[in-house]
Amino acid sequence: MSFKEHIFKKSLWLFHYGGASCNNCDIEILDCLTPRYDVERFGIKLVGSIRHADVLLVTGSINKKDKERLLEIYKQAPKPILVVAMGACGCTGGIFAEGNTFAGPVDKIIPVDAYIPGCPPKPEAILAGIVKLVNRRNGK
Amino acid sequence: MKKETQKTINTIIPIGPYHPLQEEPELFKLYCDGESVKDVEWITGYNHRGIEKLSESKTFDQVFFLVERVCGICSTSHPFAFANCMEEIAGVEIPDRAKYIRSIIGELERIHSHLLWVGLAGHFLGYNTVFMWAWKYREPVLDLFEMISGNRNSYAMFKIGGVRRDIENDKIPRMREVLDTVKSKTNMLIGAVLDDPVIHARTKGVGVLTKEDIIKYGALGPAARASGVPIDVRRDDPYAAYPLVDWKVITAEEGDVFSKAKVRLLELLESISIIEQCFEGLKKEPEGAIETIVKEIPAGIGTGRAEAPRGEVFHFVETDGSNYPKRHKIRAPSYMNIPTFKKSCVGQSISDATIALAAVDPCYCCTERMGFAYDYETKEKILNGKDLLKLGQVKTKAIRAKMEQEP
Amino acid sequence: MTGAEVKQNIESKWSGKISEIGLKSEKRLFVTISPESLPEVAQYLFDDLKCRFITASALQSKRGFEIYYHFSVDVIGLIINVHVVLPESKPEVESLANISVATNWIEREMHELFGIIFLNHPNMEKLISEGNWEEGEYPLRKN
Amino acid sequence: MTLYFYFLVFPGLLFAAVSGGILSWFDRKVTAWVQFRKGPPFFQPFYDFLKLLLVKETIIPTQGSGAVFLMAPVIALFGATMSAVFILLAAFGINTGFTGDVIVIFYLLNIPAISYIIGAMASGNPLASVGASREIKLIISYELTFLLVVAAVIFKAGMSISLYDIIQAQADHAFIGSLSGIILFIAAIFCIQAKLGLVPFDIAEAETEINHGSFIEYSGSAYAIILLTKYIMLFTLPAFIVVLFMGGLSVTGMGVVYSILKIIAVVLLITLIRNTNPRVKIKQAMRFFFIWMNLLVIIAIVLMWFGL
Repeated sequence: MSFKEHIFKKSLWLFHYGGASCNNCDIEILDCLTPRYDVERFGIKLVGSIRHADVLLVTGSINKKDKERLLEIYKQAPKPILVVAMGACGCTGGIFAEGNTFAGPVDKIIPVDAYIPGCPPKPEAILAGIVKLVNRRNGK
Repeated sequence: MKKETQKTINTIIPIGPYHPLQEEPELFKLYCDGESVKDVEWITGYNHRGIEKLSESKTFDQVFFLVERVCGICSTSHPFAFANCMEEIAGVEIPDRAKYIRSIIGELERIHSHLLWVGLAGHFLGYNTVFMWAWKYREPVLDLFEMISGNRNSYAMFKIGGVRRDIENDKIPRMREVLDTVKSKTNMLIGAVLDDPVIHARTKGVGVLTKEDIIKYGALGPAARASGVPIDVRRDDPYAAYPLVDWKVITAEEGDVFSKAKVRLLELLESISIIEQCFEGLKKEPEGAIETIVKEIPAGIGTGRAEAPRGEVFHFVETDGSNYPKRHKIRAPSYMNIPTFKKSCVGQSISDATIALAAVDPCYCCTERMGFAYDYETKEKILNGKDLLKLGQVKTKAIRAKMEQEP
Repeated sequence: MTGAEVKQNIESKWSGKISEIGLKSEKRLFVTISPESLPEVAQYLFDDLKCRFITASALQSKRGFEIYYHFSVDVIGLIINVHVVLPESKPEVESLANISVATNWIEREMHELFGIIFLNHPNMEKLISEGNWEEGEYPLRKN
Repeated sequence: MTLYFYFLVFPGLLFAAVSGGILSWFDRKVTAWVQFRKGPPFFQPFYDFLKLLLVKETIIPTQGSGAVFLMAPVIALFGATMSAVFILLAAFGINTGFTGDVIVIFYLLNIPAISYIIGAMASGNPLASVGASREIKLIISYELTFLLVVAAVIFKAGMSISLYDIIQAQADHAFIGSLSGIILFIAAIFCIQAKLGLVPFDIAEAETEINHGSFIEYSGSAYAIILLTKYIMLFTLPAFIVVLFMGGLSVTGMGVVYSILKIIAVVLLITLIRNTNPRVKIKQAMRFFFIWMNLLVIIAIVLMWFGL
């Protein structure tokens, strides 16, 4: 089992799901790809299709209309899939929590493996979150 | 869709809602005949957070933090417009130093927002080197923001009557040095991007918006200036330090994706010169004089606007003398720019449609703070938005069920 | 031409229909007119003054539903706020979407949030409420 | 037994896949280097492949036809391996005596692209069908040029259609030396760029427009096989170019270093082209190949006829 874990750890393909966000977190994700932070050194790549994804990165507070899409996307992802709730909106709904269309933080909709708080979380925080997530894997 | 045209429009290409092209959830349904786009339907609502309703339950000071998170990339233009609006109601004049600091923050944000767009435009065209370079040169600007305000994007610098933090004069040399590197890199980017023959082939004559279109749709910002309509709130309705600084509005004529890129890149240089002049102004002003105390906000109505990187941001506030806004209306620039998709995308091929969608630099979360949907002309819907989306994915539910049976 | 001259022109043109007009500051003009004359005034602003439609803000007050249509005369930076008051019982007004396509969406948004009815609007379709709140609900109403 | 050895181990599946993986790592490293980035670790292509193969599950969409959907990558892999074997056998100087192998190789190189189309059509996803239609248009456009280039090389090597003879003909001077050889080489490079689906011509799987176009529905081991085919193609096509223009590879002593350098040079050229210009539209790609590239090759043939 540990060989599979090792392989899975070395090549994580991210699929980014943007909920009702102010796209600060989305921009920070793209920042991670840029030369200064460059996640490709860890074998992490942003992919365009949920079929190729290993990590489902959810940003933004989920409003009622997003909820169905999030469930749909989660069902379509090939298992094993890790879910990371990113930013204050992802973890708890943040400043938009009392909005009339807020449909609950991400962990009420799909099981979440890791939380990256911050508004927006700095790219260093995102990397730290993914590294923690990957190291914790062998616990599960 | 009208019944008879359905036969001609056969493939519906849903771009989004979770498409790597945009970093925000929007569903564009391109009704295409083969490769060329016949019509664009734009369903949204994925980003709607009911900000205007939330704003009514916040005190004026808290509204700045809410309004800052309307949009991540132009996260200082909304507080800017809101501050202008509240100062108009309260009839308050802010000290010059606060004006300079506000303009510096506004222009720095324009720099990092335009660099971001140039990178994304390169990414949409498949030219990832431009994306990496543009975003690499954008990082020092974000470091500056971190130095001034402690956070890379939502800076929380604004307050009614002035600014929350001062920019000490000893920080200015460091900022000047970063701006020089950004200027030289921008010139290099202008050289690399604007003279590249392949980029010319991909962007010249694509997604053209004529002057009449801009006026008809009421489009704003760089998208309007690229078609020869010289509107810019900083010059027409001057606020903060813009009347104390001399600069010029950049316009182009053709109105295609290429001229929009040119306008944005040249505006970058203009912003750098504005900031340098603001540095001179800062030196003359006494340190620390960054706000006038505002006792209470009288009942009344105010309209405030500011020039965001994407165009004019408009805030309307009605106050009833209490500490909470009675009604707060936000209209973001992309709200007026996005309808122009009908004009700029129809008739293009799919790969052009994507870059034409991106050329207006639409910021969906700005538009979405209230959200709207634009529907096809006909009243009666063959399949409403949800069904169309399900069409593509109903099969996978069946598989999921089948997969669950087998272990 | 300055803000005051614009005020003069409007006053002379529609003296009957204007119930209140005032220059709040050099760049902010407020005009209250009767709902029936709205299309006419809008036509004048679009064609003669070459105004750009900024947006419209609706609000609910004791007098019923009030709508401010904001127009901008960019050359002199003036904002003209055309103010219309609609009775709470029958919040109806003529739609401007046939005059300018820019107003199409803001009217649909106001309909969705306040329930104000815009007569013969080209496509009064549902807004984002499709997934977020039901048909009859109007989130921004004060009741 | 040696047949299985040839097909499955030495020039065939295993060898081509491993060297393809290394070249793909080299390609991503150079891209990262051009973009001032550090780039992925050495074993990244193998991690990606193994992860997809072992860890992930495969989802077969019911909208399309499952069987064809799964068969397409296998056919692609078969085509790529076969072409790898034929090219590399001749390249390493083993005379198989199979005279018409250039023609066979030419058709084998087409199988992966065609099987991608079948797979995309079978997946039933509208985005995949758009990707497939673009792939067809791309094939039509670059296939004619590639045929002309191969024909020109045959003509240059004294009308012999056996790869081994072509290499012998280049014993004293490689074809790339002559003027027509250089022009043919440039045309061949662009054809490879399109065949591999790299950036200027990666319209079929334009990641940003129709995300991963024809491969949108593939996941798990099916996508692993496609990735393997891509690695093999990334090795065989440059090898084919090296054989046609630079006099083949050699396994004796110093020759090994030269042949490695030749292949790396070709891959480097492809990567730099990939990084220095954006993706062209399908119309422009077709016009580029139909008019400009064919013109170039015809000029080269005329020059060759004059003996240059």
